[in-house]
Amino acid sequence: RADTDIKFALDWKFEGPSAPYFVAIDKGYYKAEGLNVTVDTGPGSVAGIARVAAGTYPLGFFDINSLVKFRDQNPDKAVKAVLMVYDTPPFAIVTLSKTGIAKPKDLEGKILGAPAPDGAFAQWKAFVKENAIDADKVKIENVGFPVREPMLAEGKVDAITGFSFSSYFNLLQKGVKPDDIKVMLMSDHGLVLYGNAVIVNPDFAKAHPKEVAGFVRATIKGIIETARDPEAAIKSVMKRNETGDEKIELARLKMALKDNMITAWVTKNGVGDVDMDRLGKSIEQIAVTYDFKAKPTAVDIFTSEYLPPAAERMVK
Amino acid sequence: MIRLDDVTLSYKGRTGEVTALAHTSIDVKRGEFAAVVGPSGCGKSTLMKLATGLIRPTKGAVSLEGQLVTGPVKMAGMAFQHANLLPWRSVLDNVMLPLEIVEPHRSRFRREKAAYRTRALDLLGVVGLRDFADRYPWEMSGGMQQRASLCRALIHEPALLMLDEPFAALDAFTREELWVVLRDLWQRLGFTVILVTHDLREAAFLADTIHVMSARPGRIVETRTVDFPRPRPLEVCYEPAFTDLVHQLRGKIAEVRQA
Amino acid sequence: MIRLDDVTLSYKGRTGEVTALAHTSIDVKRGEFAAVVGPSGCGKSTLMKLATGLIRPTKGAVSLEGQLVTGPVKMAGMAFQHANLLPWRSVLDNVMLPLEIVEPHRSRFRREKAAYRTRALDLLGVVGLRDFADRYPWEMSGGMQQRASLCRALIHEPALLMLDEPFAALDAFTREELWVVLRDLWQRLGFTVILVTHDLREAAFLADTIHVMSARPGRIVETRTVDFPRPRPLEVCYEPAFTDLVHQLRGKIAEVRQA
Amino acid sequence: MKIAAEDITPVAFTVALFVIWEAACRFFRIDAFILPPPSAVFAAAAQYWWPLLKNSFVTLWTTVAGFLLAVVFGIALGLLVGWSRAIYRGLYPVMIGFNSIPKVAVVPILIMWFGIGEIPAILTAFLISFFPIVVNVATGLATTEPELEDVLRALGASKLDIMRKVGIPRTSPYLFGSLKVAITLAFVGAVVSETIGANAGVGHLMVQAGSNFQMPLVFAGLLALAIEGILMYAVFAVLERRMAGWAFRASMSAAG
Amino acid sequence: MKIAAEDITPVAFTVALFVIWEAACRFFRIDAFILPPPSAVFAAAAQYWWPLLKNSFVTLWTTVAGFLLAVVFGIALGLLVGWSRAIYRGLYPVMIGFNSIPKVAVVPILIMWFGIGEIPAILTAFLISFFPIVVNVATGLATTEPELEDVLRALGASKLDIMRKVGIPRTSPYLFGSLKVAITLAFVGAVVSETIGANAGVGHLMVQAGSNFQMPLVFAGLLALAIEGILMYAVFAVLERRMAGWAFRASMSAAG
Ligand SMILES: Nc1ncnc2c1ncn2[C@@H]1O[C@H](COP(=O)(O)OP(=O)(O)OP(=O)(O)O)[C@@H](O)[C@H]1O
Ligand SMILES: Nc1ncnc2c1ncn2[C@@H]1O[C@H](COP(=O)(O)OP(=O)(O)OP(=O)(O)O)[C@@H](O)[C@H]1O
Ligand SMILES: [Mg+2]
Ligand SMILES: [Mg+2]
Repeated sequence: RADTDIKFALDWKFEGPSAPYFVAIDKGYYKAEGLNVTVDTGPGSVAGIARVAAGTYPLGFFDINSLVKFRDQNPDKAVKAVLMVYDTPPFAIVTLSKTGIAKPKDLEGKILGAPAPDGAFAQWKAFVKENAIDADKVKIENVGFPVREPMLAEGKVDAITGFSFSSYFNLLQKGVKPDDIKVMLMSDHGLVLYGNAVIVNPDFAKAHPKEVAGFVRATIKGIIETARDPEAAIKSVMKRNETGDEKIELARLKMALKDNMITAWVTKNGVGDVDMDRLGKSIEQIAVTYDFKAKPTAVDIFTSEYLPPAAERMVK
Repeated sequence: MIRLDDVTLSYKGRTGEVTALAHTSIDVKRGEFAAVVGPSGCGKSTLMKLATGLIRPTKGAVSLEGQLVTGPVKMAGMAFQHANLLPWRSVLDNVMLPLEIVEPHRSRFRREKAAYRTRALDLLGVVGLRDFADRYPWEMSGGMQQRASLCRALIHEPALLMLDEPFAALDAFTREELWVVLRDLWQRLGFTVILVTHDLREAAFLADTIHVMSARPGRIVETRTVDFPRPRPLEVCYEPAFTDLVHQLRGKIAEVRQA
Repeated sequence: MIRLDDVTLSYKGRTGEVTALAHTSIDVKRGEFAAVVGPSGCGKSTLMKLATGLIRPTKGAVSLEGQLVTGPVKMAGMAFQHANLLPWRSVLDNVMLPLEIVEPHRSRFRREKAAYRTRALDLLGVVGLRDFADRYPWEMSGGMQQRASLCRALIHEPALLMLDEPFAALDAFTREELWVVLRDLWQRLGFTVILVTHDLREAAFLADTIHVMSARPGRIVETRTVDFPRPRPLEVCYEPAFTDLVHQLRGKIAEVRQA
Repeated sequence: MKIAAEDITPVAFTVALFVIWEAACRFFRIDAFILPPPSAVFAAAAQYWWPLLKNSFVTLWTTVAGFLLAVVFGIALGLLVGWSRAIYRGLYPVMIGFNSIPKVAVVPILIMWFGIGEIPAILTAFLISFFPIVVNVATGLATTEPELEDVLRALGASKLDIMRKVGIPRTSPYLFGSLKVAITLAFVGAVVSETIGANAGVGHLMVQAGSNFQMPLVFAGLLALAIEGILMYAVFAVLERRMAGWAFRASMSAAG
Repeated sequence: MKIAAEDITPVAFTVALFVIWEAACRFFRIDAFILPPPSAVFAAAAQYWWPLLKNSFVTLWTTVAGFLLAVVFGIALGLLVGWSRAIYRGLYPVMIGFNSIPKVAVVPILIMWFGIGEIPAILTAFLISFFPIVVNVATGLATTEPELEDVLRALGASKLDIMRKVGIPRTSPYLFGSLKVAITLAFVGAVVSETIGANAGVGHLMVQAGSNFQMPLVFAGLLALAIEGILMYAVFAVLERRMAGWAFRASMSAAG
């Protein structure tokens, strides 16, 4: 029987954190499941959801919180997450030590640079609520992605919202010393949100449940393998990214592994699953920043039916 | 062949109408050589455009071979008052233009291009422009452009030839040379010609009938038949009867200009 | 006033050079009325453009009032062979164009616009176009455009008037009327005129000297002085001496055309 | 009768477009997050009319400001390029090169220098829209019939006079043609800049709506842009008829 | 001598541009993140010459494909619009409206339908670049002197013949003008589409480099685009001289 072709949509370009999929390809994990997987770059972890919903891609890697909103806007499109990859989201407030911002409350009276479509900024109101910040005292500048870090470095804004492993390294490249960069993960400050997950098109899932399960299983193997040997894993990425800097991508991958992928909860419960209670709570938290028409529930959003048993999902 | 029946033509214009022709009637028979003379701005060029269906009369009817003219007719060759050569075509290509459009040449054009080319070059040779065949219109003097335009009107040997002051920019000798060329061609092929001119000698030498128009709004005020025997040698111009005719026409125009 | 000294002019052209003038010399004195006649395409228009500095000679020198001409001269009024009216301007505005460009009118133009307007309208009246002042050039017949172009050449009363077949598209009567207008104007203002024409009677009636050009490449082959007394009435055209002169010129041109 | 028919077509075309769009959405069951049907778009427009209007005004003014800059600068540069062949040959490749670059790439630089907001939007609108103007003005000048120029040269007119009295009027129909292209580009420029860095404007609104998956609102924003574009076009159409009408005489001459 | 001067100017201008750019970067100490100096850009181009070249080819072919579509379609639509006033009046506002919309908004729809990669890039290049062609062709047709049309009409030519023998040649100088604008827009369109969804192409490369803050490489990508744009322009310049040279006779006539 011929392998099933699967086009997989990444959230963004081929960078360190996307190593698991390439490892799974290169090590033949997908092949073993009878899948012929190709990976395409994406337009960001929000906009790409529509591509999976529309069926352009059967599977993709996008932000679960955005998926909640998408489901709210399009209740008839039962796009679901089947594999949680970022147990905690990389949403962060990034600032420089010279600004003296040490805790969320310190943002009051400061300028926060945030691109309107930024995934991290989307959680700002929830962050404000959890940390009892007086939002009126924070001046928000809608800066574009390309200028976000430079403006922070130049002191035109005091802090920025962003993904920890993007903004941190962008600032490093900008010549800021590692010690000067303060990354304040929102998940360390009251945010219970999850991050990016593998989501699946409902029609595809119905027609090809085996393939979905196979993909999930192989991807989990890829994650575990990546976590075991990031140095080897990063080679799989760099093969596909001719212009990147391997050192940086490796550091980025390691940071994502530590902060987002292989958290304490994951080490305990295995890769890929979610705590449905926490997911339900996270939907409540989204409601702070977003007016639901008909709030989806946790089961609308995530299903663990395609996950292999926990034993296969443990990080060694 | 061509009849204008009580035709009135008003141009819309930008700042009000201009009535160029009012109640003009004219009748040109098949094979006839008709000349139209009249003061400047009286509507001669307008008459030509009406006859070929380029513009439609405001009132009255134009008919060609008994059929009402409602759009441009297909059998005409026209030399405009301004040469109107297409600036993106060489002189030769300009002359060959009708062959690309008019049947039966159109369908043969590709196959027999070389033959048509020779034909066009020969015609250009007749008017003394053979050396300029591959040049562009704006590389020629005013008179040369007018001659090329004449070639374009003749090349497809149309059944109806409309000539709007075709020799105005030429010196007397070139002009007389071309009179003779036109006379011979007409005698050989027997097409119908309407010639607009300011040169009364030209009209008298070439035409069977001369129509005199009044000042604007134009109207045919007199039609004279010219019955010098055919074929006419150039010498006819020096006969007393000829000079008489010219003088009479002159007088007539002088009269209509005053009115 | 104007001297062409052994001037040769070759146009580059697209497919090789065209020598329009070869070793032409001509001398027109201040206040003189010079006419240039010659076969079609011999370089008359080229000569006009050389004299006003619109084009520069390939060889030889052109001088105006003793000064070498290296660019367009400022004192000329020119009526082109094609009327060349600017299509975006009304007829009146076309006629007033020189007043917007040439000193001293230029600096006065804004202040005295009304006066200049009247002046232009009067001039248009003289050529019978007053009713068309507010229309666009393309709303006029060929002859009317030529008359408007003549007005544009005259309006600023230039010291040097260049007329390139200005009456070619006009009927005999309008033409003679304008001869008289030009004659009177010249007599009153005493400017220098160079007139290109194919009408030998026109040349003989108006000019002090007539230059006959050879076929291309053009060259002045004969210069005739016309010494009918001034002011000349139209009747001079019917005098035997006049007819003689015209016949001689005719003969001369016939001769150069053969060569 | 004929005029009536002509006046109806724009409306008819627009209505037809919406009807086809709606029908296609329903018939092919196109997902609303890909292409919302016009009914949903209008509903969103009605619901959010105030933010739409407010932001449209911001975009309109930045666009017009940038566009006017482009007109002045474009005409000037076009004249310069039409004036001298050396400048033409030198400047053209550089301009072509610059225009092959997506302006998205330039916006961050502008934002760094001028901060977010209206100035980068105006500048982007300007940068994106001046090139078509330059090209058409330069082409118009280069193709001006030398005979018409000779009329002025024979009067001893300066090069500047020739430009003013012949070059510019002769070029005006094409100038107006290019303005139609330029104004639409100016809108694009302003909006692109707003999506990257602005706190107001249709671009800002659309990005925000997009990140909440409110596609009907995004399309309402697009619709607002289209309407603004058409309004600006109407302004030029009037100007064009007044200033370059002479060139469109085919339709008005001859007998009726 | 004069020709030599003309031939030098493009080089001189380009060199001058780079020198000023480099000087400005050094003098004003412009952050390399905002605007890297040309020296850094060239270094990046040298280092990554192979990916640059490979991706440039992808962009070049999608651009050219989209552009050719735009030429065919734009000329056809321009002729249609120039043909009938009713169509003109009906279609123009719709087109203006469509063109005021940033194509960025349309790309996602194309990607949904055709997947990421070359097809959306080609279509975006097409959509963004056909409008200037339509406008100039339509303007050219509408301003064609009725006298020239009469030459054909007097021969009883069909409207199609008149288009072919008079309309199109008469319009060609402006068609070429619009092609220069259109090709640059086509590049922009292809790149914009690549930034949103593609695994190859200069747009893809630039986003990837941008997300790593390799600004010199981003600018090397821009430079590659500029060079491609200029190359395409050179092709048209040659075509233009051959096919529309008659209109530019001012420079070649008269005595020297
Ligand atoms: N397109 C037009 N729009 C408005 N009026 C026009 C148009 N064409 C011609 N006319 C007017 O119609 C009248 C007749 O013009 P026409 O060209 O027929 O004269 P004509 O007899 O050929 O004159 P000429 O001997 O000077 O060539 C003129 O008064 C002119 O002003
Ligand atoms: N722009 C040009 N390029 C090339 N050759 C030209 C150009 N203008 C004129 N010529 C050539 O120069 C010669 C003289 O032209 P010119 O216009 O001076 O003749 P002309 O005496 O005025 O003729 P006509 O009486 O027919 O007006 C002609 O043979 C013509 O072909
Ligand atoms: Mg006429
Ligand atoms: Mg001449």
